[in-house]
Amino acid sequence: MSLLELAGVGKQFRGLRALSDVDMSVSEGEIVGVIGPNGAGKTTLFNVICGALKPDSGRVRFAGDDVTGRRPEVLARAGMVRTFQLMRPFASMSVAENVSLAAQHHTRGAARLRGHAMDVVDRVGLAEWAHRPATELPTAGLKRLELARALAAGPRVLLLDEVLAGLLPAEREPVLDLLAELRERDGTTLVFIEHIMAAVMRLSDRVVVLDQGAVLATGTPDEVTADPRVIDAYLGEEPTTHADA
Amino acid sequence: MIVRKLIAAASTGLLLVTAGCGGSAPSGAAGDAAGSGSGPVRIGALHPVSGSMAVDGLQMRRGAQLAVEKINEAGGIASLGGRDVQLTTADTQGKPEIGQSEAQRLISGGAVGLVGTYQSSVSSNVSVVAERNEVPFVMDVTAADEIFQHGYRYSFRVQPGNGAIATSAAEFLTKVSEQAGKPVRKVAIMHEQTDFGTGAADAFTEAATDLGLEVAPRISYDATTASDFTSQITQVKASGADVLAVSGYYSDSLLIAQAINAVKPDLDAVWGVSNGAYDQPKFVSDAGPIGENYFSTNYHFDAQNPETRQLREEYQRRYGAPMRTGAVLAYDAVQTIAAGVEHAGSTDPVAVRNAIAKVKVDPLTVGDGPVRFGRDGENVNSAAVLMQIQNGRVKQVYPPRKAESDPDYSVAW
Amino acid sequence: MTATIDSEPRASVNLAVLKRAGMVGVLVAAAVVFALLKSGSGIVVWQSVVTGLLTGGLYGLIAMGLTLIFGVLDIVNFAHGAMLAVAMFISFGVVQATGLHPYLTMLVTVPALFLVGAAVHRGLLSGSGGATLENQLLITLGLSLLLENGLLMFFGAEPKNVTLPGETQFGVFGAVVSGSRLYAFLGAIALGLLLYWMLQHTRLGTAVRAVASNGPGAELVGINVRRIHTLTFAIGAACAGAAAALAVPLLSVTPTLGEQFNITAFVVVVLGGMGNVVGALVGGLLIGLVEQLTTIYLDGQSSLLGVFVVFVLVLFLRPQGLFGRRT
Amino acid sequence: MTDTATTGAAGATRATAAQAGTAPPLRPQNRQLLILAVLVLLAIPLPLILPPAQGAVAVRILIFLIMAVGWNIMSGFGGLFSFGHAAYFGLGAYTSAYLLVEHGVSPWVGMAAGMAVAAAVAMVIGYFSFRYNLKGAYFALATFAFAEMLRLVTTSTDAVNGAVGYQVPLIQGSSVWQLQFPAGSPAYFWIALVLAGLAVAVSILFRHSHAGRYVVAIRDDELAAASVGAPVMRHKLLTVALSAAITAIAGAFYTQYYLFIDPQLAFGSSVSIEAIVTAVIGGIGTIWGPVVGAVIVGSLSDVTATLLATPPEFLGFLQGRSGLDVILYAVMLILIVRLMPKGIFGTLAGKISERRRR
Repeated sequence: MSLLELAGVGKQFRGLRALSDVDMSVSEGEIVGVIGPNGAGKTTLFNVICGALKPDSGRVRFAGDDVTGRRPEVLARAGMVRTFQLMRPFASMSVAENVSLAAQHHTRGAARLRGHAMDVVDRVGLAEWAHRPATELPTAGLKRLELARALAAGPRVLLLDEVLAGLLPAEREPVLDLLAELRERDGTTLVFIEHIMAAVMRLSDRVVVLDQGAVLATGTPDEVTADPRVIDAYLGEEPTTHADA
Repeated sequence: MIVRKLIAAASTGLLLVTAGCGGSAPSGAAGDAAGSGSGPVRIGALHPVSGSMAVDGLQMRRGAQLAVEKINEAGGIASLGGRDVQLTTADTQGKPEIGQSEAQRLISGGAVGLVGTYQSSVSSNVSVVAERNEVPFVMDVTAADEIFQHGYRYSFRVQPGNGAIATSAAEFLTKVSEQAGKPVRKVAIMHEQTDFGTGAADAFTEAATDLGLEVAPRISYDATTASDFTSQITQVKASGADVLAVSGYYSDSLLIAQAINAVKPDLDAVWGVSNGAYDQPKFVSDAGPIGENYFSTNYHFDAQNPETRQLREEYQRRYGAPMRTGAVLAYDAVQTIAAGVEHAGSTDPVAVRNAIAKVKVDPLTVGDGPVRFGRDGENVNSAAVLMQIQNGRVKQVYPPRKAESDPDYSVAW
Repeated sequence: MTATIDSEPRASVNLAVLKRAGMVGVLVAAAVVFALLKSGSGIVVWQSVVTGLLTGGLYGLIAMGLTLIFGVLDIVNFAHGAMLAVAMFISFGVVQATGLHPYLTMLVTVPALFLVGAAVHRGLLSGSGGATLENQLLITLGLSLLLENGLLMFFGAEPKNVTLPGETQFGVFGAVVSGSRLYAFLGAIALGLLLYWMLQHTRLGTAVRAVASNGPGAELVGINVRRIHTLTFAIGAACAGAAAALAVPLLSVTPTLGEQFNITAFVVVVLGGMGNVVGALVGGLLIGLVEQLTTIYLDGQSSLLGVFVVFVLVLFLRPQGLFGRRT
Repeated sequence: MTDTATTGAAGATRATAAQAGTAPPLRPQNRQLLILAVLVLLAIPLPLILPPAQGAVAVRILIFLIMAVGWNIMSGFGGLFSFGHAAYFGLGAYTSAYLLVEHGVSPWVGMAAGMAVAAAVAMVIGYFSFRYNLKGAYFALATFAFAEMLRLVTTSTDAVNGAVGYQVPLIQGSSVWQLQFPAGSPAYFWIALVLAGLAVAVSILFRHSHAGRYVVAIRDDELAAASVGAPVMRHKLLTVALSAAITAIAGAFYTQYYLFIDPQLAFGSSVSIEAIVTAVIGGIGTIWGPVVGAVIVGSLSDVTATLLATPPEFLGFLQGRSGLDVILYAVMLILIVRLMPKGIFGTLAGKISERRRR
């Protein structure tokens, strides 16, 4: 049974059709990559799934419930957690506070909460920064903080919006390992938007290609990269397979 | 470590409190001689000498000061072996809470009685302080009548209250209009909507109705925001009223005069009731010819009394401005307290209060006799007088024994 | 399948505005009819409408400078009323000292307020300290307290009055209009048109509009944004200067007179759509009417109450103003 | 607008402690509560030391303090900039005065009722403002409009005595239940001190509670907070309700202390401005900012009044002038916003923590 299911989802902004008739299905424990050229509607898709935007048409189902138009916090508490492409830390808080905030809806007791937050901080490799103001983090650190905060929220499905962008190649490896481990150890379902094709190829069970707000192709990584429509959509430019695209 | 730092910061804060408070120590330091057998007898004067009422407040403070000087020139308090009287002053800033704390300060400084405060809301607060400290409080200017409904024993008032003035205004209106052969039948009234204007309008309406007049329309307005009264005056014109009564503050009353001049309603007279403008020399100069023949019923300095004239000349000479009625009332209020001390032969505030309740003092403001207080603390002989602007001067015109000239029951347009 | 941008043609925008203007017109007409039923006197209602429109012109006049500042700089200038009061004191002082015709004091108040505005912007509001909206609000609030109490300290609170030489009355189908109010009204319209023309047809105006719609973009095409901001703030303040000279014969000049106009001006700005000069004028007229009709509808209530009710409704339902577009 | 500084300091302390392997230091809320307790204890003897007129100033400071703490919860922690806190102050004042004068209800009950009424009204205003997504200046103007509407309506409503307002009836002797004591009694100060202490304690506990952290997170980034499960609407409403209830305490106590209230005193815009200025001068969004601000603003008018009554020679021209206190605090407000946007306390705390880290 699919954990997350979109049927006929559409969204317009002042005449700009950002999403049209998107169907998509993600099974429990699956890792799905979402790719597409800039402006294809990937982030809008996430916003609609997570409740930040209401779709104009279509339904979103999560764990069997119709959750279309539910508020983001309700979905987050149900286990649908996302990260932001442009990092949005809570500027007045330290790294650890950012993380523990995300965990506080499912963890009781100050000591346990702090322990849990420190574990997550440690897991993403930010232990040294734990008590520094989040705004002092460099870009790579902020990316990890996004991830840490999402992890702390207790995700069933994790929607990751370009978690690798802005990271040096050497910094990407541990993140990719962590994501793989998430599924292995915690059984978390992952949906991730990514431009770096090597990562998509390596992690994804399945890839969804968006173009101009619509699903262009779905399939295994190898299938979609071979699909001529996908190649066309990237303006004939073959999606890079090099890690440093 | 950080705890210690913060505690240090906190104690600095406390020091600041003490320093801040210490700042005003000189004003409270005079309290030692409170009520004792030597030194001058202190009378506290509370007026708004800063803020939007500062001009009147300063006038009143000076009026009180002139009274004190007069008493001392005449040899001080005879029953206390000629002890001098001293005025201790305080600025209410026109704010009730400041008035309250300043009243407290004057009392702890040894004041045997208080005068003030020009504004009803401040007087309300000060009357409470006076009651709780058992120190007499003689109000010079305070319009609101509510203060005298609490049964306070230590509150007195020299001026006629809002209701009393409005009642007189209705009486004068019927008499003057009958004399002129144009008996009034229907009066329109405009009033500002706070307690001052509403109270006056209520009392006026009641008295006029009792005298058989029809009061309509009755129009209230917000004096702080109104900037044009043309529609209201048009409404008055359309109603066919003979007379327009106006109970307002200065600026709004001036705007009403301008609107009357524009609309030119078919009236026999414009009738100020406790009006803040129509008996003021400033109105005469601001409004010019359009204010001519306006009537106003209000408390007023007694223009017929030679002593009052002398006092006002003295004021004019010293301060270069005409003395307003409020200042003359402050003068009367100080005289009243001084008479109380004289009568009591003591500076014990309670004794002074009991003496004040019995004294008779000839006022320099218009009254039906000496200042004498009833059980409720109101001056039983307080009286309002009708004034009219005639040839660019404010003149007393009614009742006849106080009249400087005859009323001219007409309008100038 | 393809994503498209509806390039809303100009005509349809104008049509929408016309439609909305029509709706407002119907609402106003209905309100007037109800007032007529309530008061029962045609002449009273007619006078109320005339007075409302004239007073409304004054509100629009004061709000124009505010809306310009609000629209271009995104600053809620709480000191606008206080600056108006400063200008009125200047006007009063000049009339007292030189006996100049009150309207001619504009020659002094406009440049004076222009300089005050420029100085306030350069000194207090530009740069990082004046960056956030809250900070700007607090700074202009502080400034208004400073100006008002400065006036109070040096000139006292006694109301001061200026009379217009040769004041006359006009009859308008039975309603009465005093000359000074009519001139102020006409002055408001003239000033509105002047500002509109300046914004639409001068290089400065074009730059101001560019900065208003896209600051960083304007910077890229070589516009000195900070300079435009200062100029706009100064022009906005100068509008208060012009308004003061036109209004000085109508009002008693006191240090706190700005307060009563400040809040009304904000209502007008929000109603007309921020940054919309013509909207401010129309909004002013509407608020003038609302005030007058409130006194007919709600006997014994302050006319300001109706203004606030309209304000809250507009804030909730059309925060972009009657003639603005939701962004 | 942030309190990075304080949390930064806390973090630094924790880190050093962890490195040194010593016992964990106090949690921030316990440390702050401890400081509060010390401050309250230090303040207890004040009314016995100060001359009576200054005792009145001290009570005024405490009233300012409660107001500013209330405002700070909504506008500092919550980032919802209120320009109309007079509404809640006034509702507290009027509810308690109405119940006392018309129905003889104890001011304590009146205070509780006032808190409830203020909280309810705040939630209604808040609900509509959030529902219609009013932000920044628009939100500020809306709160202002509601406070002004309350002032206008009370002014013309006879059921609450219109413009006359209420005078609290005097009783013989003193009574804690009636919250009335002889003039100048230190009991007023002590009761205000307890109320102010409670208000600060609530603000400390709230700031460090789950709800309080959500509120701060929502202020920092509403969508990000929602995305990790922070219930946005509920917490915004909670914040405005708590803020209004605390402000209402100040209003109810004001009525009992000054024994008089009218629409202008209760709902006038100067009340809102006093709440804002106090918190901003001290340090917006910090626990101690309102405390520092209240001490400064509260004593300022007394100092300037003295200065104006008996000015030193070089200030002789100031005699009898008014408005100096407001001018001073307006200048202070502008300078602080320009130069130390975290307020006096926030900036000092930031400096200290910076030095510690180095």
